[in-house]
Amino acid sequence: MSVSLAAFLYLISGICFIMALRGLSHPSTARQGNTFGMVGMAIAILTTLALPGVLSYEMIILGILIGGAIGAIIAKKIEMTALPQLVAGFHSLVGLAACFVAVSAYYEPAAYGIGTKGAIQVASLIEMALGLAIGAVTFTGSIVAFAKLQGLVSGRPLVFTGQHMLNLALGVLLIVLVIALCTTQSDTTFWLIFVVALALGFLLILPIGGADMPVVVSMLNSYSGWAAAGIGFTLENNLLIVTGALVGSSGAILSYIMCKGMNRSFFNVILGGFGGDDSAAAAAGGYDGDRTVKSGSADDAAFILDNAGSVIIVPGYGMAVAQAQHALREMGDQLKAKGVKVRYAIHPVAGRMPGHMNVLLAEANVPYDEVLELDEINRDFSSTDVAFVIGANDVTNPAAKTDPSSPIYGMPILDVENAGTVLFIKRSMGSGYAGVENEVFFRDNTMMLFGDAKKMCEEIVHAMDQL
Amino acid sequence: MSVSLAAFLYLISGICFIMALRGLSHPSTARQGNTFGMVGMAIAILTTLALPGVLSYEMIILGILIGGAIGAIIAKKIEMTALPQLVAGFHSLVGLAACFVAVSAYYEPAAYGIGTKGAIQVASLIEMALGLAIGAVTFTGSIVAFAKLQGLVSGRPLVFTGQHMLNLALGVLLIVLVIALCTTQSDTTFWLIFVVALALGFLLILPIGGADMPVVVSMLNSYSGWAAAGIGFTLENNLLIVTGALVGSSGAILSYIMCKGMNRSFFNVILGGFGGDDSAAAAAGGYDGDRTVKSGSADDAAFILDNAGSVIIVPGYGMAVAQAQHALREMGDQLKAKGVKVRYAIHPVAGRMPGHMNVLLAEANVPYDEVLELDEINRDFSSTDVAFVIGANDVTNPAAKTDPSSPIYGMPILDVENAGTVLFIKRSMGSGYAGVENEVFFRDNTMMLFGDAKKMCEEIVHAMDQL
Amino acid sequence: MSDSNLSEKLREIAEDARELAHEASEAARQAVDGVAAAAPGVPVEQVGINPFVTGLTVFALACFVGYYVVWRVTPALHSPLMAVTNAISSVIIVGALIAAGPADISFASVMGFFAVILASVNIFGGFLVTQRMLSMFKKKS
Amino acid sequence: MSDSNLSEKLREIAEDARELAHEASEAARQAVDGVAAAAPGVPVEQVGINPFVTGLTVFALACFVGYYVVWRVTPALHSPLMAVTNAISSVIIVGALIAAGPADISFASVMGFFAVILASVNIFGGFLVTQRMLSMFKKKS
Ligand SMILES: NC(=O)c1ccc[n+]([C@@H]2O[C@H](COP(=O)([O-])OP(=O)(O)OC[C@H]3O[C@@H](n4cnc5c(N)ncnc54)[C@H](OP(=O)(O)O)[C@@H]3O)[C@@H](O)[C@H]2O)c1
Ligand SMILES: NC(=O)c1ccc[n+]([C@@H]2O[C@H](COP(=O)([O-])OP(=O)(O)OC[C@H]3O[C@@H](n4cnc5c(N)ncnc54)[C@H](OP(=O)(O)O)[C@@H]3O)[C@@H](O)[C@H]2O)c1
Repeated sequence: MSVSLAAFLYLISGICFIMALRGLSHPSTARQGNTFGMVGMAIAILTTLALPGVLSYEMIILGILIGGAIGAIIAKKIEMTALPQLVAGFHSLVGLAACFVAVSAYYEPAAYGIGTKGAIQVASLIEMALGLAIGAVTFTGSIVAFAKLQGLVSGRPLVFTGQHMLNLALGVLLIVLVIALCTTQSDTTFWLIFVVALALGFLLILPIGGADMPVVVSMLNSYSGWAAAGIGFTLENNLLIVTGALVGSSGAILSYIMCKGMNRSFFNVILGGFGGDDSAAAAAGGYDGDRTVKSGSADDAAFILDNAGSVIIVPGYGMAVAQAQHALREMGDQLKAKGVKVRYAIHPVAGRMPGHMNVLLAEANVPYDEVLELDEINRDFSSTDVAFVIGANDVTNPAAKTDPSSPIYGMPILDVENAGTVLFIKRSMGSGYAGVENEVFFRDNTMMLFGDAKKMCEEIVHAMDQL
Repeated sequence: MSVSLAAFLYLISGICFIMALRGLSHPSTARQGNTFGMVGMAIAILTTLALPGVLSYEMIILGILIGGAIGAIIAKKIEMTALPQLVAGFHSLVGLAACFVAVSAYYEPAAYGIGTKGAIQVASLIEMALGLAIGAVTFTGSIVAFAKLQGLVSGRPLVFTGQHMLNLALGVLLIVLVIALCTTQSDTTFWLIFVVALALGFLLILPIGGADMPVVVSMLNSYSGWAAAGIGFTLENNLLIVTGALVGSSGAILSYIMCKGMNRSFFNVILGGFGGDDSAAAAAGGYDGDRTVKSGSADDAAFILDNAGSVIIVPGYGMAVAQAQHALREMGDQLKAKGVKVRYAIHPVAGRMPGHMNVLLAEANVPYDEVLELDEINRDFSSTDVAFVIGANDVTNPAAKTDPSSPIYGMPILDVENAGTVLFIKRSMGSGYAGVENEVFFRDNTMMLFGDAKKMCEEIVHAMDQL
Repeated sequence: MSDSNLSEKLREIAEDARELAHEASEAARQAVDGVAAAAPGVPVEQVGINPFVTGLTVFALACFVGYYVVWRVTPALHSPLMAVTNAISSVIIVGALIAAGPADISFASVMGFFAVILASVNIFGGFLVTQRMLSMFKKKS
Repeated sequence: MSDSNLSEKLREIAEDARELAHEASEAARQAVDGVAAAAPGVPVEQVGINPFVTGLTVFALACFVGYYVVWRVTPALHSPLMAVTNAISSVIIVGALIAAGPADISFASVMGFFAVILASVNIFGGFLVTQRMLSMFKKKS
């Protein structure tokens, strides 16, 4: 295949990727978008296979089959509640793959037309070293993120004194090593870069709390996009440049949206240490046991819901943990059958990943036009009879509006307190991710429903049947 | 200047143009956007001047000074009501400039590196011929548009039998001539293309009615954008490619928005003949004089307005013709001073150019946050006391919703009829651009205020002072 | 002229010719290398990407940008949009400047001169009228 | 060998040499022309645009496209967005395929092979999990 034809096909492939992201602007076009993405990837792979330098088809097809089978099985088996760790896990693989590509480019530069071993052009060498370093940081960083999200290690931030200094030192060391590589082209230096970057990935992400992992994953995704664009420059491959820019923008924008949704700066997230400070809750008042809380049973809840004209359901992280979405949808159906208007309100950072709640509700067959964003529904709480909060906490906490000393101050929240009655399903009076007590628990129009989200929903469904 | 540096500066210039359009997404950033545009153009010009082949600075600076002075004076003197014809007029100049560039490229191809006179590469020759033809069509087409909008010739579509056949024949002739040019490179053929394209421009636009001119101007703008992109390919100049794509998209999207706003297909507009058929009004019922119309004076209007709690003002083409925007704003201020809530509702195709009403109201110092789009305000008519329609007609005609045989059927309209009282300022019972009678005139809650829009507004202001 | 003289002379010519041939082939090789050098870091097979394809890439992306950027323009500013795209489309002045560029006056450079004037009318007129329009858009104070 | 024979021969050699020289210079000229031909319609001064600048143009435009296209993604689909960008970022497989490409096995091609496996996990996993997610999003029937 001529290189011009290949470049043209790469352009088509890039346009397919753009169309893939474009399709996600609405659920009705999203599947078509995903198809575009697959077609684009197929074009990219077939085009590359047809390049003159690519000959060992057996090996390559074997590799694709092995990898594809593993990927397909994972995609089929995975629980939707485990999405955040899935993305993190996949992401670590991209990082490692980038490292491997950098290694083979270093040992066989001629295949990429960037010189010969030991005499690689400096520009390419820098690119390569950066690719290796970013790939390695992504690899270990994503593994930490995966472990924290999966609960393999504690989600608590692991802070130790001097960590920022250590990371800074490692970063400087990396730069020195890259410079050394350019002058000496020594193999040892090359592998040293790899090892130091691996260590840096661990150390950078360990101090960050478990619930900040989505920001981290998104950020690493963004970085790897920019790195891919960089490699695109070296290989003069416009497909890599375009895709890198797309992925880079996407990761950056998602990180921005999450930070904005939490009203925290990006640096605040990255420098870590948030979400593990139990004293925050105590300082903010704690639950002193003296204040009265109205607690109710499933029967009480069923009665209240049954008499309501309209209900807004606010799901949060607890719903995902309890896998309560199916029971919840059943409850919603029952209410709708009784003529109650049921809608769902999703906060931008509800759950542990952007859009997490939407996927879970979709999984439970909740039609997406009943699921509304904060902006669309927030004004409607005041004209709603019941706000049914299930496993959510921080995203309903009015301290974000009233208490400037609160760590979540300034974060936009769902105004559930304005509803006629507020029902809260949670297991305890414990606080949410941000470790802040929620004033709404103590309101007169609030009733706490203590218990596991899924079990409680099932009980409410049962109770409503009895009515 | 090295060509790489020039290419880089051209990139900066292209980004400036993108930022210029981006700024227009909101009035508060629009001025900054325009500055970006000027900076981008300055960079493009200075970069080109620094290219090795450009030497005769005196001539060039003289040309820029002459052209710049003329342009600046026109921009300063022009009435805002004359914007549509201004754009058309400017546009004819771009067309002619493109022709001149094509001519000089033909006579001095070496300056562009595309061969020598009489031995120009075929690809370049085609590009050049297309540039010449599109430039010429744009030139004469825009002149016709200008003349119609300025009222120099009748806005009525000039239809004659066989016009589509004639245009088709000329189009085919053009193609034949381009092919002949590629084989012979004869000067006569070159100039013949020019002449035929000039004629085609005239003949294509003459049959189109005066009020469709904005669509035509936008369409020609789009074409010239694509042509510029084509020239960019020949000269391998990415700035021309990028700018061409931007201008091309912009023109196409504006044409689309206008057609959509009129619920007409693009072909319906281009094939012409709309807007001159007086029998349409007659066929649609005409004003038979039998049906009663309530007509009122400025005093009546002042009284009604004075007693209203909220007023929505709907301006249309008639306001522009009468230059009534200042008197209207005065009236609005007076109402606001009396505690009446005043807002303006703009239909996407009110007036004779997209956004025309907004500019006129802005000129009269109406704050842009009181001026709302159809989607934003249409639901509010039913809760509004008075709809004050000034020089608008078609955009309020409910036949668009109810009468499938109407030429405007399907066009979105402003639901003024839902307001408590509807006041209509116009000079007569005459129909609007589409030649369709407006049912609302005969409603019980409608009062016609016959007279010139400006005079009537002034009288109302005066009458309100007396109250 | 003696025969030996003649043969001497002929040998000289032959040698000269060989040298020339060598030089020429050297030049040919350099010319080819020059192409590769002009595009450092480019894999040899990639040198040959047709610039049309690159242009097409730029064009396709610019169309996407144009699409998004124009759809985001608020309808209230559609008139300024028409005026400003009019001004921007005068970037054709780049071609006019090259035409008017050569030091000596010719038919082509005169055409270029006129094109510069026309495009300048548009550039100044377009940007200034846009500025005038935009300066009128004010928020409620 | 007679002198005349010798001179005859020398003349022949000289002529051959001249012909060679001519051919070589012709080749050189063709090589130079070839550059221009590879880029038809390119002004000679423009042949030398650094590919980095072209790449930068593509990059800048793609960033604009990415910005607009991602901001238009509805928040409800942010999870599928993360999954699909993950899959798309595996386009790094292009590099892996080139590494694994050579017919003979080396350290580099083995690395490439592993990279192909890893990227494939991502590609299939990413697109399929996205498809699974999206297939769940349904409208009220
Ligand atoms: N979505 C994102 O992209 C993202 C990214 C980064 C950070 N975050 C952060 O994550 C938080 C999300 O807020 P959120 O309101 O969804 O969650 P949250 O504030 O963390 O609260 C979750 C609540 O669910 C309850 N819960 C846990 N397991 C449960 C079970 N099995 N049954 C019933 N209840 C259960 C917990 O209370 P009990 O222990 O009493 O049961 C807890 O209070 C925010 O602080 C946000 O800043 C989100
Ligand atoms: N905006 C665009 O981009 C665009 C583009 C293409 C086509 N159009 C078409 O233009 C029309 C625009 O609708 P429109 O409602 O704004 O205008 P219209 O339907 O054309 O009606 C204008 C009305 O203004 C009245 N009028 C004219 N001069 C007046 C004066 N001096 N004082 C008072 N009244 C005066 C006329 O009635 P009298 O003669 O009785 O006074 C006429 O009925 C639509 O049909 C649309 O499709 C618009």
